[in-house]
Amino acid sequence: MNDFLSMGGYGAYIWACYGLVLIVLLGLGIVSWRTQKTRSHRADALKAAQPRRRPGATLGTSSKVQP
Amino acid sequence: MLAAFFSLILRDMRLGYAQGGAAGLVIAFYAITISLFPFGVGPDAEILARIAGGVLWIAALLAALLSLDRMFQADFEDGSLDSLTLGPLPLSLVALAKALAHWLSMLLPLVILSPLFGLMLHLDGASMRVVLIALLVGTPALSLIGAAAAALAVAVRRGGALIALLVLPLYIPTLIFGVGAVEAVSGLGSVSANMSFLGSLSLIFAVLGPLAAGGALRLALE
Amino acid sequence: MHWFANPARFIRLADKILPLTLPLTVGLLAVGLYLALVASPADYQQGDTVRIMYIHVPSAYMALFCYMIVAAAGFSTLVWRHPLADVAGKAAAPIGLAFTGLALVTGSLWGKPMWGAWWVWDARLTSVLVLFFLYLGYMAIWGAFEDRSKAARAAAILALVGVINIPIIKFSVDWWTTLHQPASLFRADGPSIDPSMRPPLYVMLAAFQFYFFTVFLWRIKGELAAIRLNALRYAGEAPRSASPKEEQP
Amino acid sequence: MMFHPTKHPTSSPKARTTLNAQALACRRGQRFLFAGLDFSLEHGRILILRGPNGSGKTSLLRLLAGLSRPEAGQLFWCGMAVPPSGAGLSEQVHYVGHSSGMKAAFSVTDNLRFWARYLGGAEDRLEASLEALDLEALAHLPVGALSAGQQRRVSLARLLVAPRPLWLLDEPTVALDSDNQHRLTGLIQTHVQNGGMAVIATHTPLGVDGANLDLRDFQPEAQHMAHDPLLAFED
Repeated sequence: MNDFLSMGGYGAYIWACYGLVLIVLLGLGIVSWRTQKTRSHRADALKAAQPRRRPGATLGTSSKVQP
Repeated sequence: MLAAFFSLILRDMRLGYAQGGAAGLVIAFYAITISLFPFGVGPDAEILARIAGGVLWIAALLAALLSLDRMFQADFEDGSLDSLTLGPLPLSLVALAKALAHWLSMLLPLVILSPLFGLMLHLDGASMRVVLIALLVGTPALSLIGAAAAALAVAVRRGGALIALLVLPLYIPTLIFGVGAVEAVSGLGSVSANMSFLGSLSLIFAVLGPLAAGGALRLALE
Repeated sequence: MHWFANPARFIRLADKILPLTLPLTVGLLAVGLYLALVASPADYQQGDTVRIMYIHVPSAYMALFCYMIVAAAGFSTLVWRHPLADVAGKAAAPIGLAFTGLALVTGSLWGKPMWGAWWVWDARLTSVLVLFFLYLGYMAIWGAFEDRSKAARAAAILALVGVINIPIIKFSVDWWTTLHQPASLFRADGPSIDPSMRPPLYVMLAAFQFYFFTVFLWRIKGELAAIRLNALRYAGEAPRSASPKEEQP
Repeated sequence: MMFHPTKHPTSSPKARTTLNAQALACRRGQRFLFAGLDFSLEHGRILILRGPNGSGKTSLLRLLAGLSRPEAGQLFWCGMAVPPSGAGLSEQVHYVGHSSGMKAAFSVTDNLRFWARYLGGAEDRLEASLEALDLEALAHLPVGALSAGQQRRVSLARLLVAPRPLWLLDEPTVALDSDNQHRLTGLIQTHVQNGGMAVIATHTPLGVDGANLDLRDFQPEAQHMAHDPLLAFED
């Protein structure tokens, strides 16, 4: 097991590399996953707290300009 | 159409040298930046001669960067960008005209003065000529692709600092072939190859820069 | 193409795909690590440091792959004005930046035992370094705008300018490194990837691809949720049936 | 001053230029400034835009000038649909906004000479334009040295240096004293009598007769969320 860890003497570099890659990828993955989770929860909460809007509110009346 | 194009170039060139214009500052900046290097790397003639090409080119790059900020910002602030848009030229040609005016008023003087500074850096005669030609052929690229970054910075309102980050990575090929041409004089590669790459870069950016700048200016107007 | 534009439909699709890509990512990563660290032999020349290559090369590949995604998103933002493309570009960039950073660090950690220097101006590493700055510029543009649709179009313009310059930069950097390093003993991506090295390399690459796709979908959902949150918060503020009152410009 | 439109679909002086807008909508950030805006304007007519600050008067003028794209709706110039880029209409338009559009370092004549050449006007109109706005005395002064009112008159002089059918004026009377306001009214009336058109956003009465358009009539009553395609699942 020991020589596996020493990696032919380059263990420090190799484990540093793999460790860093895993940390960065894991970190980015978790952060991305959590933000989308919390944001959509908060959005759902805000939506639930809002009174239902009149469906199909029209976009402004269009009246001819006075002559 | 053509009359409008050249009248815009003339106006911008005159602006560069009018009161408050930056042309004089840019030349002074070029001179000061170059003369900093001997203090940094020591006055030893042999070292200075070897890095002279790099010094002249990097100083030209930074001088171009310094003056890019005002290319569109001034017109945006005083409202003339609106009227320029209502003229016969599409926005990308407006950008091309302003980029050429920027090159003629800001960078061409540097190119002409470069042999003078070459002397300060103990550059020999042969490389002096090559540096002059390389700068002449390569610096248009700095203004042309710089126009795209300057236009993007206008849309950002206080984007002056952003320009350096946007444009310097795109200046690297010009720097590589520019300095390559000078080093080719002392046998490392061929001068003509570097020159042709340098020229093709200026041509590519002559199309890419104004196109991107036109799009970015339309954003700034909204 | 516009079938895709509806975010709700996109999110339903993403929620169908994610349960597939996530386990695949984890599985492939596990297999890749096993192959790279345990199952493959040490290289006769490099010794065990060749194992760093199994993550350095895929990272550098993914760094470029992500920029292509960003440029493609930019293209569809500008040409087809596809609303989802704005969000896709913004979502892919941080992942690309992460891979670029990893490629640089693993390249340097590989250079130290091999050539005794933490940084070597070799062709691949230098190009990845420039790519790193292109990413920084792209993300700086996103940060500089308040209006999302303007930021998207400005970033798209920069991404397209950047992607056109990548081959130019790659060519000039290769030219520059061969000029200054006439016969470098060992080029960063190895003289030739002999057959025994291929399995771990390809498996790791596949793992990274699925990783990208998973996080990419998550980040897009995150951006869509942010837009929805902002809109709801905004709607929440303005009283619903207000008469058109004096507004500040 | 005889008005003769230069490059123009129908080149006869008394051209039947018309400007029509259908269901124009303009968004700022998350909110609609106005929507469903219709109007039509022919040659010899003036449209006066009313409405409080921030009701979108400037945005509408910039939209008509082709400087920005409408969120919805379509513009027609002489019956032809104007593409989003504003091509075809932008060359027929003068837009006088709040800023002068002049270079502070250059003199009044240099500025106007540039705009004459750039906008396809004629340099021999320079004298007449300076005279029309009582600027001969200031002709050689740098614009930067002028007062706001004087700078406003220089930007109005640009309207005369390169004649164009449609004038878009954004609160032109700001910073003008009373007799210059009369001068402006006279200019507008002459322009309109010669077959020109104008859309003017103003709070002070200009003494010109024209149709009124109050942008408040076109504000969506419910502060409806601007239609952001990425919010499609809000319905």
